[in-house]
Amino acid sequence: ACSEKGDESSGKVSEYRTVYSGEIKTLNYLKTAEANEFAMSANIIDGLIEYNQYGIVQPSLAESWSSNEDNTVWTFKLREDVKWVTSDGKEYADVVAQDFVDGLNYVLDAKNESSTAWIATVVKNGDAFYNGEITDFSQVGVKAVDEYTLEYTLENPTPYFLSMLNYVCFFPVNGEFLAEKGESFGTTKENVLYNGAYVLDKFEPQNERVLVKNDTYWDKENVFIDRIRYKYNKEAGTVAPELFLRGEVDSASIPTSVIDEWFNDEEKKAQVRQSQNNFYTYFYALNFDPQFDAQYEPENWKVAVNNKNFRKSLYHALDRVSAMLTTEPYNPEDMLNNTITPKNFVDVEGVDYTQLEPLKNVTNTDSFNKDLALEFKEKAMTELQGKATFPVKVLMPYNSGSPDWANRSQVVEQQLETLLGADYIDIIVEAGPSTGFLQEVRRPGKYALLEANWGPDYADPASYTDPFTEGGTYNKPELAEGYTESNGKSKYQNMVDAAKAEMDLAKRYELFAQAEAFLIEEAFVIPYAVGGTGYIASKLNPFEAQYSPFGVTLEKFKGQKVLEKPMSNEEYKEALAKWEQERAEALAEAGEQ
Amino acid sequence: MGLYSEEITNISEKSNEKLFEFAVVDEKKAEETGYSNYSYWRSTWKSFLKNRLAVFLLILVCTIVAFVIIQPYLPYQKSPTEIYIDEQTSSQARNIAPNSEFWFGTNSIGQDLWSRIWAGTRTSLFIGFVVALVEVIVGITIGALWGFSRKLETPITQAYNIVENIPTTIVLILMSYILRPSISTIIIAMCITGWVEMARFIRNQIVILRDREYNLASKCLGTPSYRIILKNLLPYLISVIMLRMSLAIPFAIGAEVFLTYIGLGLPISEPSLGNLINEGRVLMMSPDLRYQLIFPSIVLSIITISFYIIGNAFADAADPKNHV
Amino acid sequence: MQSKSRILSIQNLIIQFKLRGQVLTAIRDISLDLYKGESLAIVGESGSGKSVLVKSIIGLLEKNGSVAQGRILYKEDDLTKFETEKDWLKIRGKEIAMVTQDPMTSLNPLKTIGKQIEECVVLHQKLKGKEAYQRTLQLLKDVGIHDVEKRYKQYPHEFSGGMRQRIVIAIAIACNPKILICDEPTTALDVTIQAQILQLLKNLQQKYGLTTIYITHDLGVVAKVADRIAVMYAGDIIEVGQTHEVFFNGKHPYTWALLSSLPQLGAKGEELYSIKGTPPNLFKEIKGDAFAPRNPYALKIDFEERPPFFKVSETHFAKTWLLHPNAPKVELPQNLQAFFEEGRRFAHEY
Amino acid sequence: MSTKEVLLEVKNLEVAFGKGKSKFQAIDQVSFQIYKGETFGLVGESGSGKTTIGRSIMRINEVTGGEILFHGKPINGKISKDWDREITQKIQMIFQDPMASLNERAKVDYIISEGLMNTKHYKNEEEKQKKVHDALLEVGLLPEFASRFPHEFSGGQRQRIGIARALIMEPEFIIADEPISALDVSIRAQVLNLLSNLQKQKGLTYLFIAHDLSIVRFITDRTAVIYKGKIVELAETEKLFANPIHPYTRALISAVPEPNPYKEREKVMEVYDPTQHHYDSNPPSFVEIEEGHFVLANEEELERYRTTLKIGV
Amino acid sequence: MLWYLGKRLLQSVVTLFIIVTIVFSLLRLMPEEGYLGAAAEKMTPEQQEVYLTNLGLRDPLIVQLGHFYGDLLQGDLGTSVTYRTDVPVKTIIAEKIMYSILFGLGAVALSLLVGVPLGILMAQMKGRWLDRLGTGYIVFVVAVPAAVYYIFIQMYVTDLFNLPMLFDEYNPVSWLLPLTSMALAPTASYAMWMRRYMVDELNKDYIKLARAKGVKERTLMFKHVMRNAFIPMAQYLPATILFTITGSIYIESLYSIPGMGGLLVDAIQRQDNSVVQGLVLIFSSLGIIGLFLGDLAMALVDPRIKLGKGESVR
Ligand SMILES: Nc1ncnc2c1ncn2[C@@H]1O[C@H](COP(=O)(O)OP(=O)(O)OP(=O)(O)O)[C@@H](O)[C@H]1O
Ligand SMILES: Nc1ncnc2c1ncn2[C@@H]1O[C@H](COP(=O)(O)OP(=O)(O)OP(=O)(O)O)[C@@H](O)[C@H]1O
Ligand SMILES: [Mg+2]
Ligand SMILES: [Mg+2]
Repeated sequence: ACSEKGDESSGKVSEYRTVYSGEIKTLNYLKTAEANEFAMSANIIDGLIEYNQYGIVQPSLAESWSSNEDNTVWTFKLREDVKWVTSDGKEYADVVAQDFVDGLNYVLDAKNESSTAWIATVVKNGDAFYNGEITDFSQVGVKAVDEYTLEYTLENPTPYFLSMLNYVCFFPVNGEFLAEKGESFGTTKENVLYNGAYVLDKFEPQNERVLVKNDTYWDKENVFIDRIRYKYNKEAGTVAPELFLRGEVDSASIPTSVIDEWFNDEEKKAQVRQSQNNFYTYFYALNFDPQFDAQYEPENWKVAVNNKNFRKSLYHALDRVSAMLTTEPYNPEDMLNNTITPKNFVDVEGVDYTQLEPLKNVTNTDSFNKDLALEFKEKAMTELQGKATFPVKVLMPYNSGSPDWANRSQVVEQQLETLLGADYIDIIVEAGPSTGFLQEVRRPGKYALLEANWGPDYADPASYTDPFTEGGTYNKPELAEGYTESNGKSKYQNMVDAAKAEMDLAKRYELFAQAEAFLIEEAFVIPYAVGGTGYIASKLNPFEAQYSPFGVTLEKFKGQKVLEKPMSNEEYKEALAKWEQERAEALAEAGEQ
Repeated sequence: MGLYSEEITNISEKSNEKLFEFAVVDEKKAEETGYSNYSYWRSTWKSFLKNRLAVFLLILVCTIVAFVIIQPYLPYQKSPTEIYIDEQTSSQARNIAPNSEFWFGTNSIGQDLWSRIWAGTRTSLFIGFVVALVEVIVGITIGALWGFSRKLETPITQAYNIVENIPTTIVLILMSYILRPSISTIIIAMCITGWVEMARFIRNQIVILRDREYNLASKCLGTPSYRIILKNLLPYLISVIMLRMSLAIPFAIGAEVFLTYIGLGLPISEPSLGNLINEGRVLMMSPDLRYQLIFPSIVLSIITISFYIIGNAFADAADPKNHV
Repeated sequence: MQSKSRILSIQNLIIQFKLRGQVLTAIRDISLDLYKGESLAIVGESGSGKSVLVKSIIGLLEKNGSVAQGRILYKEDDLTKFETEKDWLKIRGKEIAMVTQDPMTSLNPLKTIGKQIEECVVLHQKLKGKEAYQRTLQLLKDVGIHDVEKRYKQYPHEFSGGMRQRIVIAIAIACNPKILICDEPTTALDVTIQAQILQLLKNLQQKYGLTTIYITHDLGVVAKVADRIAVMYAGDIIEVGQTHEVFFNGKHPYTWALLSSLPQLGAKGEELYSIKGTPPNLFKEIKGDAFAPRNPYALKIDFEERPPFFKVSETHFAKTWLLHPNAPKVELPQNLQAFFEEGRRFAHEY
Repeated sequence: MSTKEVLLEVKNLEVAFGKGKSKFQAIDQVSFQIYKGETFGLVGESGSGKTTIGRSIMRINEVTGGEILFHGKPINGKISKDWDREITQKIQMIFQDPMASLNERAKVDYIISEGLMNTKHYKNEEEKQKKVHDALLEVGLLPEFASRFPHEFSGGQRQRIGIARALIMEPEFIIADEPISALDVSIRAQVLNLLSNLQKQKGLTYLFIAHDLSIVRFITDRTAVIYKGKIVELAETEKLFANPIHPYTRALISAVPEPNPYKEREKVMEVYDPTQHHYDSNPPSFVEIEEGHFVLANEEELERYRTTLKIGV
Repeated sequence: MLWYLGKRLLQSVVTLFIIVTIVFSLLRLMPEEGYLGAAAEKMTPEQQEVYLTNLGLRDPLIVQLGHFYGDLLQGDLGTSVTYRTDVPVKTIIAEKIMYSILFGLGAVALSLLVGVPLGILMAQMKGRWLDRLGTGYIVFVVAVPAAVYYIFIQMYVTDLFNLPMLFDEYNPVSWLLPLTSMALAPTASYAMWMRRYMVDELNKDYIKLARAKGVKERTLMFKHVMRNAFIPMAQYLPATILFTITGSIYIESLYSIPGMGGLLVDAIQRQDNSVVQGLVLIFSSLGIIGLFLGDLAMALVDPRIKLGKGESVR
């Protein structure tokens, strides 16, 4: 709705207000890797491409592009007449090919400490330049062929290169401006230039930020919200629902703990809905390299975890619905995920990756199966007789900074112990540090069973299979006994390597799917859920927004309108079904082209 | 002068010859007449008893402490950590309003609030007592040295100025990094920062007392310093120390709430008033669920207010001026 | 003396304190008149009720104390009937002023000496501005302070004990009172200064025609300043009379004991006379003569019945059964006899 | 006189408080001797340094100059542990304020036996109890008082507890710093008698500090008059009262009120004016003007004092 | 006086130096992952190493300290790394300190305005209903966790008076509630202190003399007791003002006030050492200045105290 205070004469100014508690630390999009900051750059800077609401690549600053045979050289033809403007709306310069070169140069310069540099190393000599082995940037695989022609040369064949372009590291920057601002680039609203849908009108960290529509934007017809107001509130989680009800904000996430209240109240119920899932996937990792304290018997765990039946018993015993109830009490099934790679990630001609043959079975069956669990338990107990002591102590830490996780851990503990019996396992829930959890717990392997998550970086299944390969920092499945193949590598590793080598998309995806299915069927990990922000009350229609798992796409306001009233969950579900169908059609159509 | 003469005339008649003999004076008896049966502690206690409210609260607190200890062994008690499953939906018995089954209702994952609150009270009181005790012991030791030893005075004062001005939050957060969140961490963190005020307080008191003549007298008799502190100074401080201690308990509980608020509190699996309240804060905005905040808040307030009032009443009672 | 008129009259006064649930009788049925222009000394050991008595005259009894019986008549008013602060403001300062015991703590540490005196000048002499200032300086001079203009601006901590006591006296005088009460005005001071202050008080008394009550337990001080003496013991006045009468013709054994224990009466190398035992417990009801248990001359009746005042002379009364016609004669100790002798000799000389 | 044994000797004692600009010379070149068995009086106005001298002997105050000898051996500065313990036991102090000098939260029993516990001068608990018992009897208190607290006693009784506490150490020398100033007349006598009786029984030596000259006169054998940190006159007490030489002594004596209303009213006070001396040009020294009678004077004054002494005032 | 000031200043600088050095060293004990923020997840160990080296964290502690003090001498507090990348610490603090000062001073003013008279009245009516009421209030504020009642107030009072829940610098009405909430606790403590000190003063001897002089009770209260009772308050006042200025994390969080309340907590949690150090420097300086001002205030109101060679009045 329009602002009620609106004394703007037209009364037609569309404003969207929200409170947030996660502050952004910089506007320097070339440096950041944080979601909150992506959300900012998504709306003020445009990259070469964008997506439509079904996740199909669309031209943005690049009007057209082409790649060579093996996908190593990509050429982009830029849109002309796109302007850099300052925060007060003054035109500063045109956006040209060199701006992309300058951007990448900045990112790959190690001293700038860009957090997304590792993605940009996909270009030729990117890594070498970053590590200082090459000092001449012209040897790096990016080139302004002319003012409006840009060419990337890549290190390896990369069919999914386009999906990477929506990352901030491939965003343009005006070199002159950047040089002028130096260190202070991106520290204030004046110290950045804008070429996106919005311009920052106010930027006061820990207070308020205001985005206003960019009048010089090349695609301003598709920008419908005129002003976006973010008010900082550290206790947003506590006060936002009330603020929404009082009409002080247009969007508020509704914490799980109060969701009952909203659903029990007719009036409120009409205003709250599920939010979209994101592409983070959650899974329980069984650690093959336990390094925890002797009191929790890491050796015993090691013996147990190397027994497939033991793993399988856990795999089938985990009641994921009951665990999910702690975060999503109303539609827990909607959040569950039977694979590591979530659905809607990539597809082969409209067939979703998770429905590919090797994964299909896994995807479509619930892993929770009491009978199987008990069956495997029996087997494991006989096999492990004399080798392992029962009950097996299972150290399951959680991050004490996350109340939901804490709750979930208690639920899972109780559920598993009840089902499998206290004679079999003894789950020990332990609070880990709220900051430095990764460093303190996951990376050093101080756990037996751990809820972990992972998010993708580019449109290739490799993005999801990598964490479990050698050098990964998860549960080290390569150390599992009995899976080493003749080349000395683990079976899983070999499967992934093979997939990566395959350039034909259909075959490639098939191979990746096989690897993933192997990982799950061997119960090295127990897939659990996809990420999501739970319930929200919002006057936005999520299906109008651009859609894609990669980069900053999901954060764009472009194309969205502020609704008169928030969607209810029924409306949402309806819209979701419609959208999924339309998307499948659109993907199939796009695939045919 | 007319005032006096009247009396004289009518007295002489009453007087009896026999009485006008000298009485035998017993010197020993004379010595004893001045004995007053005033006892400091008895008087303190009596004067404390006069404060009805404080006495009531003292009984209340004792009852709560006793109850909190025996509560788990009473019949019909539920486990504070078990997640209860709703028979009908066979999912967690979430957010159930107080009823005959769950006396204080359940929380958002189906744990029994009644038992959680008492378990939390147990934890918080334990933390409070331990912190108060450590603070008092460390505070007294350092404060006594600080106030009594002239040699140590300057170094301790300097150290105090430094410690006092290092923001507590830094220390607290560092502690939580070095140690895992747990009861002992929270106790250590609070003790590390808490003794300072106590030490300064004791020191100020001792400075007031140390030059009193009776201490000088002890010095003249060659009494070693530790005994002077122990026998001459601390007995005078016992009332203020007890006051401090009773105030330290509500303070420690409040600090625990704050620590939990900034994310350094106890893990949720370890119920305490701090995390119950923090969990409950979010529910503030939902009238139906507010009970989850209100119950622990009430228990917490009763405890802190009681200790506060008891402490003050005791301090008043311990002041000889008020032994009226 | 007879020519003087009564200015204040205490009649059958009983004052009690509530303490720890018990009742303490601090003043036990006292009657006493005060005559215009005289200086009366009240002596007695610590705790005998001297301070309580005078506090009741200006309404400064602690909250737990109250008048249980009796009247204090001043002009038309019965002071025991005063309840509100307003009533007392008619009396305090203006009519009756007090010099307190401890000069170290009796002054407000944060106000200049001058202001503290001037406050009274303004309040009670109704002077303002320059006049009040001049009057204050004059008062400072009167109490023997030099450099008054500079001193006016100084704070109490810049004064020595003796000087502070002078200031307290100046404050009392500034009120222009009819009666001045001095509660142990010199106990905290050392001999030389004590002598100066006493002299000063005497001079001021004459200069302003004040009626004064001195409270002290030092008989030397009494000898210097008092016209009349009231001896108190355990909340009762046991002897009252003109100074020389009490000193040299004391009748109460307690008076004798007080005098005998003066070192001046002792012989070097010999035991000094001392009063055995301790004062009575005021919480208990006292039967008979309060001094009886410590009195070597105690009669049996002393333990039975409280003695009335016996008249010794027009101005001299004593509360002891020894004055009763039936009482046996007592032999006074040698040194006391000698002391009385000497006193009578002096009486002839002057 | 000179045949008497010197128990304590103070030689050129100096005590200063503070440092630098705020330095304050509380005791300035004070010397005197105390003979065994006598009572030595120290009088002077408030702040003249009486307590400071007492405390220096007790080794509570640091001495900045001079020596203090006990039995001819120095007790200030660095001394051996044994000697230290011995003096701690042999020299005792009685304090001015009987209320303030007793630990109100300790029982009389503890207060009295405190010194014993430090010196361990008893074999067992029984003996300790016995000693406490005896000490209480000695000062005229009932032994059962041991289990009471100080506030249950009257002022005189409290002061006797203070004395018992000193006595139990079996001292030779007792410093009594205004032991009766805080007591009222009727009780003073009790304490004074007790002190003299104890002296007779045990051959104690006292340093008796007071500002009330009538008491000093009654109890002391010799008296020193101190003014602003300097002893101005020292003599046998009777001599001093009979023939006060120094103008300050004279003023002091004249200020003592007498219990005689006739005399008091007539009395003229002598006022001491410290500016009368011309010590800048002609510094004084402490000289023996007649046997055992010392006075602080310069040559010119000495001359004058001698003549008055001969005439006899 | 000058001498005293000089000595005090020197002492303060030394104390500050020690504090900052200690904090500096303590901060190096923090886990390094914190410096990497969210990026840690995806960085290789080598990249992390480069990053940390660039931050200067691989230098010996002494060298790091040297750099820090070198910059400090030039008035440079450094730039933020993880809190607001590349923004000078000075700017960060400057932006927030204004709000904190406004709110802090406002709250202190309000609480003095209410608390002091309340304390006086309570002392005057000791034992009567007002005293009881005030005591009840004090007990409530001290004993009930602020985390709870602040949120109650925000909820109900905004609803009751139809006030906005969030702070908006341009809307004066939105200042009211946070300011009042912030003043609640100091009001209670001022009232408590004032009452206690008044009662203490009333028991002193000079009050007896003043009463005996015939001074009216009212005059006595206002001209004698109040000022004297205020002295011990004066000593602690600067410290409490500074304490209030550093803000209430609860209030600022609830009302979206861009003050310094949670800054320190945030900065430490994000391990932004330069911000932490800047804040520590400021807080400690404020603390030390507070101590000093307290002493100064004491000396100003109390003629007995002369700031000369003597030590601090405490
Ligand atoms: N406020 C009070 N509460 C209880 N008892 C009191 C109070 N004031 C005085 N008394 C008691 O009344 C008695 C008389 O006290 P008062 O102060 O008059 O003695 P005093 O003769 O002035 O003694 P001193 O010479 O020590 O001043 C004492 O026993 C004292 O304890
Ligand atoms: N600890 C101290 N620090 C500084 N000055 C001191 C100290 N003790 C005593 N003085 C000063 O030394 C001087 C002598 O003090 P002392 O107590 O010996 O006097 P006194 O003769 O005993 O007096 P009084 O009769 O009042 O007891 C006084 O001016 C006093 O202020
Ligand atoms: Mg008195
Ligand atoms: Mg002295």
